Amino acid sequence: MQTPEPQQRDRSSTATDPGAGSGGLAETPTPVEVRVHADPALIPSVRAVAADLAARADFDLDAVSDLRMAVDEACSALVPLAREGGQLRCGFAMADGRIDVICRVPVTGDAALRQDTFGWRVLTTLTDDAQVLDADPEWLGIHLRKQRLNP
Amino acid sequence: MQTPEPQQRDRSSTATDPGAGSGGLAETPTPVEVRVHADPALIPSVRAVAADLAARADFDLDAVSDLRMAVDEACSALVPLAREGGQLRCGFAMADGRIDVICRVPVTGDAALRQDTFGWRVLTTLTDDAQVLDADPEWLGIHLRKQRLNP
Amino acid sequence: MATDDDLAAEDPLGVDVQRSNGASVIRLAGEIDMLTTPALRAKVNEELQGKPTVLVLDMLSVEFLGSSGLALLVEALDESRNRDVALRLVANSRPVSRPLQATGLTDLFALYPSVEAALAG
Amino acid sequence: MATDDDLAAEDPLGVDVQRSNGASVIRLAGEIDMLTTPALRAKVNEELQGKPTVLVLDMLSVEFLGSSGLALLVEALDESRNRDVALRLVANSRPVSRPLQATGLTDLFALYPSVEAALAG
Ligand SMILES: Nc1ncnc2c1ncn2[C@@H]1O[C@H](COP(=O)(O)OP(=O)(O)O)[C@@H](O)[C@H]1O
Ligand SMILES: Nc1ncnc2c1ncn2[C@@H]1O[C@H](COP(=O)(O)OP(=O)(O)O)[C@@H](O)[C@H]1O
Repeated sequence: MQTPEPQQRDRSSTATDPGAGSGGLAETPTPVEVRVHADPALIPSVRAVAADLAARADFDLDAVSDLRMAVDEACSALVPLAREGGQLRCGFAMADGRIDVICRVPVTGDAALRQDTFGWRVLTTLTDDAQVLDADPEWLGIHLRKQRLNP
Repeated sequence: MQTPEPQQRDRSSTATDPGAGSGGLAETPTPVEVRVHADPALIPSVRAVAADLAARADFDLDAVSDLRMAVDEACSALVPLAREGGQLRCGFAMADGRIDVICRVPVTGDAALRQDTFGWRVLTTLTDDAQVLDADPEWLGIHLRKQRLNP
Repeated sequence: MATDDDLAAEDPLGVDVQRSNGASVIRLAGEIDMLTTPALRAKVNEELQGKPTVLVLDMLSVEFLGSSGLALLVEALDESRNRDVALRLVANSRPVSRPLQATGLTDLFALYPSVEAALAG
Repeated sequence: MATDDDLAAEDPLGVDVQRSNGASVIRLAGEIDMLTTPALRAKVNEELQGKPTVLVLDMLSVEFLGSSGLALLVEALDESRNRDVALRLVANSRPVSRPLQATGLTDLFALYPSVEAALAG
């Protein structure tokens, strides 16, 4: 249960492969997506969605708290890198007892995400997997995965 | 305070005018938008976002409850009309002590929203304004407005 | 919804029935909406058909009540009158009281603060 | 954020300071995140500069604690050691205890279940 499959085959899971969409990272289809102005004042609403989905997917309360915090970290790291007037987009896919989250913002060429920060360490501690998505020159993202402990 | 202005001029408010966007009803820009598969199982998450935003915009608890319920009604009316595989999109704009919500789904030509139902009456009772948005042949929507009572 | 399997893994509405001395008590927990109302309707109709003296709907743990749930309550009220069953609601918190109040339905129902009070009548 | 005026109408973090007998108590209510940490940092530093014997952070009403808040707590701990101030946290609920625990910081701090217990030491 703690071993994520290397390949994902069902509809909602392939949607979490950010390389798959023809629209690049901007248009990564997931069953649930939240789009907000890339403004720190709107991050609380995004992390509330993460917590709500985890609770409904029957994650235990610690895991709900961890995912809320991890999504907060991801958004807090990305929002300052967003292009003026850009959107923060967070997609959520729930499957096989885990939640995948893909958060991203539109960036200019030189934006880079620091992984030597306390925030990044917290983020990796709280999740089962965390990856920077930097293949798309126009968008920078973070892919998080959190497993449910209870089966 | 209970008199909505006939014309809206600031950035977030013009975004609530569904006729303004060049992308039609599908791409109606708002500070916060939730996009989910048009599936009744995902409506609870959309109404939770509405309640969260109302609470953060300092609506009183009855008004939070009313908006949660009104958004539930709007989504419940629209989701059965959505095209196979389509998305339910709900945009939220908070300004001047009110929240505007625009919910919409992609439809085929003959989809129509019944306004002679108990659900529609509940929706109009719970909001300060409710309008069907049917100018776009590809999308059908509902625009809700809820004022905050406290100033 | 079969398509989003894990999302609906837990039934979002708990329904538990207890019968004794001609009274039926249906205890509800969770959200009464478009998704959960059909199963609840079947359960309420089943109890009404048993013609208890009293049918109590314990809604203390209900977290959301949408118009489909309100419509079911109104239906159940009419049906209970037809069958000479006393329908009594137990509700004291905002998720139930606000929807009833906002839609002007509060006065239609016999509301009680606890199951004991509802059974005592 | 000036752009979304109504969204941030209410300050999402309440900060209230009480001083007596050489002890400072900062009572926090709401969310400690990227948005609210800077103002809290200023307040904590102000209290530390007053060199109280004890600085209590009452976090019983904190609803969210993000990494910026955790980083502030770690900073405040170092600074309190430099200034010979006893820093004590009051926290007993998940929104604070889980972030401390999940990041392995719990043991660094002197944690108390109530302000009275923290003042008693
Ligand atoms: N088991 C849970 N654990 C933690 N939070 C929960 C749980 N269930 C619900 N919540 C939170 O409580 C809020 C309201 O829940 P609920 O009343 O069930 O939602 P709704 O009325 O939208 O359908 C949601 O935003 C969700 O985040
Ligand atoms: N004043 C309020 N009234 C009703 N619900 C609220 C209120 N404040 C917060 N909530 C609800 O409680 C949930 C969690 O709130 P909170 O812990 O403040 O959010 P977060 O940790 O995401 O920043 C939110 O989903 C929101 O809907």
